[in-house]
Amino acid sequence: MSGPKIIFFILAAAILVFSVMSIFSRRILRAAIYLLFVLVSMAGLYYMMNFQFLAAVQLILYAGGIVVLIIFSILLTSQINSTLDPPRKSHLLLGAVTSVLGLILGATTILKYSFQASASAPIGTDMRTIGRHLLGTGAEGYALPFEVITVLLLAALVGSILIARKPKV
Amino acid sequence: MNIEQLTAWVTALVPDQKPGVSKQFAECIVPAGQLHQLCKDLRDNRNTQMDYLFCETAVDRKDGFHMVYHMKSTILQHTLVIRVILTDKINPEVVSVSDLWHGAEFFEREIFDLFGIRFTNHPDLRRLFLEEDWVGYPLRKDYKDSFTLER
Amino acid sequence: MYDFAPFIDSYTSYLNAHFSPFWAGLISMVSLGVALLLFYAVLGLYLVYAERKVCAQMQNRMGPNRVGPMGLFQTIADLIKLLLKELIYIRNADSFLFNIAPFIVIVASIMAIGSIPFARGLQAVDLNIGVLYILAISSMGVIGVLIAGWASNSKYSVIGAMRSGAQVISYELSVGLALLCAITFAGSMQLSEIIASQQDGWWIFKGHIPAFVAFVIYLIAGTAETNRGPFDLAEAESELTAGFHTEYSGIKFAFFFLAEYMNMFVIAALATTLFLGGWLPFHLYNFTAFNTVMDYIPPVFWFFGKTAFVIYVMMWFKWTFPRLRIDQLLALEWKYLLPISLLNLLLISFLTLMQWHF
Amino acid sequence: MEETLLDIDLKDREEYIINMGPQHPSTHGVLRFETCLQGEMVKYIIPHCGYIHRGIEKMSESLSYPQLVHLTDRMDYLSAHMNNEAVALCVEKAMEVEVTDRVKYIRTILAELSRIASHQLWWSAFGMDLGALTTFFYGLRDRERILDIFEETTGTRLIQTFITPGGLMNDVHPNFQKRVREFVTYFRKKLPEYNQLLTGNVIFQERTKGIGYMSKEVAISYGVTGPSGRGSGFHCDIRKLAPYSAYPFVKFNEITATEGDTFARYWVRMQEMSESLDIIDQLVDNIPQGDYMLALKAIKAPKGEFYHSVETARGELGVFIVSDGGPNPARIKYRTPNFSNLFVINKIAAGHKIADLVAISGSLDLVIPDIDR
Repeated sequence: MSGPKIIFFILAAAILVFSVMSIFSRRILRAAIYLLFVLVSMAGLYYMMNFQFLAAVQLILYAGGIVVLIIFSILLTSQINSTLDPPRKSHLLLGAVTSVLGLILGATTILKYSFQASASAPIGTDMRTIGRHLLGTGAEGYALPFEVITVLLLAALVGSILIARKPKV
Repeated sequence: MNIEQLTAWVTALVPDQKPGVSKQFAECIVPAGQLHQLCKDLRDNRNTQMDYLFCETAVDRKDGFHMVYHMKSTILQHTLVIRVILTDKINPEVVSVSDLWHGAEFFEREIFDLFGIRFTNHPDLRRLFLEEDWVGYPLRKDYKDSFTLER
Repeated sequence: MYDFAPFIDSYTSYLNAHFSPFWAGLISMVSLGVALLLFYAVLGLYLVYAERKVCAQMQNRMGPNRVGPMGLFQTIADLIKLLLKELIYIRNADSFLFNIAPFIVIVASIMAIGSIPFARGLQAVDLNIGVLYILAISSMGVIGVLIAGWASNSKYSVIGAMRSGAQVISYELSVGLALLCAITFAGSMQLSEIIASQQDGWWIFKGHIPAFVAFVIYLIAGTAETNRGPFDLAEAESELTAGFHTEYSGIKFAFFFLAEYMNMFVIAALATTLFLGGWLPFHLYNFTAFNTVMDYIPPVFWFFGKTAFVIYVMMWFKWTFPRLRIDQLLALEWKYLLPISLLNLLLISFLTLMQWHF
Repeated sequence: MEETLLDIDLKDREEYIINMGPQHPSTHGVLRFETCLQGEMVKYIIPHCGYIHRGIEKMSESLSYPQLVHLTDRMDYLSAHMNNEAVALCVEKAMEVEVTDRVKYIRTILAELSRIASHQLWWSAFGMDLGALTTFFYGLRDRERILDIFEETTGTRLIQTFITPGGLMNDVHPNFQKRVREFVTYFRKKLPEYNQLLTGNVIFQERTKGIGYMSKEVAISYGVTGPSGRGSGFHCDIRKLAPYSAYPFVKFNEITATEGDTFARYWVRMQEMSESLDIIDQLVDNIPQGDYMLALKAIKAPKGEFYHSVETARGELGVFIVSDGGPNPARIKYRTPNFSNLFVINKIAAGHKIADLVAISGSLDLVIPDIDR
């Protein structure tokens, strides 16, 4: 077994274990931290596949952004002693059945599909290519203008906060 | 106003005042019932303008607790001492002047803490220095506890 | 001259010749890790020492001068003390999060160090997204601070953590934009390429005033991102006793402490690499004799000299300025630094497009 | 009357209460501010004192006047000379004796020196409250010189008990005049350094200007005296209003500011330091010859009540002695400046940020033992 393979298995195990722990943790902040570990391990996988940009974006957006946001909202709303209520038996059963069904569905689909190595040369994922695509106007271009439109969403968010905010007493 | 004028002024407001012992300031001994009205007049009147209560304290004397109010006008620069004698030595009670001078609120809390004088109309009469469960009022002359040095 | 690449190449080829690929890879990884950790620990300790000396200089004092010559072993003695100290366990604290928080902080700063080029060929990994990588990794540190504050079950800590979170998230924008300025000039995110682009002059000199503005913004925002004075609101000791690390003791406190200094080092090293030419020597235009003499100074010295200068400036801030208030801090970022750096970035893009920089 | 503390329901779950003190770096002593926060904003503050209540007033009732002077040092330990002086002057007034001019001059010089020393310590700590740690070392470096002068003359550095009813404990050290003169020239050069380090700093000004506004009416009503009161335009300098000791002989200005904010209180203290230097300057070369202690048979106040106040570094210290004619007072009351200065904090700091609370309480310059006594 070669070095990269070992690392792959370590990362894969980490992803699986932490995602399970994240689901089953009663304490909400712990769940968020397990989620962070999952996301960081995913970034590790991306690095291994040489998708360095993707890995960095994964870290910035998910680990540095979303998880921080989640932690922030937990900090603002909950107390240290509060834990989530244990799920009801019926919910537990229903969840188990659904997830087993999902597993069967996913597994059969993957197993039935015969994966074939792509014959075309791998697309370079260095910064230059990504940059050209982002700012380009040709095929696969116009990514940046599309992203800029999302500012509209931000404006809507800010506006809704402004409207919904309690007036200053 | 000088000492005589101030004393005369107080006499006009509270006819049954008695002159005090102080040689330093104008001093009047007034009945407890008229204290608040007198203080309010002294503070608000243009001729007296006692806007600054710089010291309020109690003294444990033989004839009762003396409440001593040192007040001063920062505009007219005259000082007046008002004294109230509370003859009830078990449960002394006097009206609070903390609505006239904010500083009095805490002077009175200290006096309540150490002398046990209750102030009516006080907004927040709690002990200031000692614990809530402290027994007795240390600055009273008859206060005794196990660890005070006797001389 | 002074190229580390052949040395590292010969080391890897030696490993490849004598071991199976698996063991060669493992040994090279472990040796790299050990080297980085050792470097990290020693540098952290001596940054603490440097801070104490700089602080003493600002305050008309001697600073540490008893343990070892000029007090050089003082921080090592302190570290031993911290290692031996009792770890305090807090009732009702979330012990798992409480224990893991210092590690998140310290791992984030160790990982950032890995991609910094210290000299020609002396760099653990030369990622093609180097700057982005460091930004991404350093944005993880704040999670450690946040959960440290929350898990301590102390009100001071929570306030400190919230402040720190708000601060780091805000100032990350300015740091990123200021770094983007240098990236725009260099046309690459790879740290080695950025350094190569400064062969004929550092960006702070070549990039006219906008580059200087970007450098200053980077320094301010970088200082804020490391939670150092005058932006040390997260641990404002006169208000929150010690902020997010109030309840930490012993080695866990030492981790926070070390990480703070190493984050400062990372910020300074990045400033050096992007604006001050990294390990490149200082050259005067066409003054060959001077340039040759400068070339004789090894790149490691150049790198650490420049970084030390930036660190000194940051310490200077800390020991002479009062602390900002939280609303002033956020107003500074959102009302001043961010608009200025956006405008600055626009200006720099224009400069680069027109090829007007030197 | 506006809303009082009892009206606020303390059980409200929305409230986030943190304790500033009694073991907290911001209060410089054992004082507790029960601070209710809304986010970073302070909703109200309840000061809790009594952590260092020693019953000085009760103890004094069983001590003779020269003895009880020793306790006054322990009230506002940074203005120890002035505290001694207050009792000494009150007892002298009661006994209707007057000390020699030499004693008056020396008392005033000592008082002004300790005012400078006290303001230096305040300045150092105030910078630290705002996060400027370097000020502490600048202030203490120069304060050390004053303490050296005190040590040479009185034998101690902090709580000297040098001024006593009837005069001084001892004559001053032969070096006294020379060293005081040296200090004055030295400190005149150092004072601008203080301003360079802190006063002109943009962050510092942003942190202090417009923060913790106290109007003149509030200052008078709460009885806030000293530099804190004068920062609000309250003319309360006892040295001017009722000059005692050597103050009638010297020319000096009462420093007042009208802004009433934290910066005004800061500025008043900074100006007072140089004003004190001027006072010392006028006195130190002209100390007359004479006895340092009156030949008194016994120090006994006659039957009656006496009040005397002095200006300490923090404001008006009044001593109220009720005497039955014996060697010890029947009741002694200290109207201490910090007691009155403290309780205005809820009024002026509510609605500001926590960091401002630290700045405001720093600008009030509280010495906790003086509150509790």
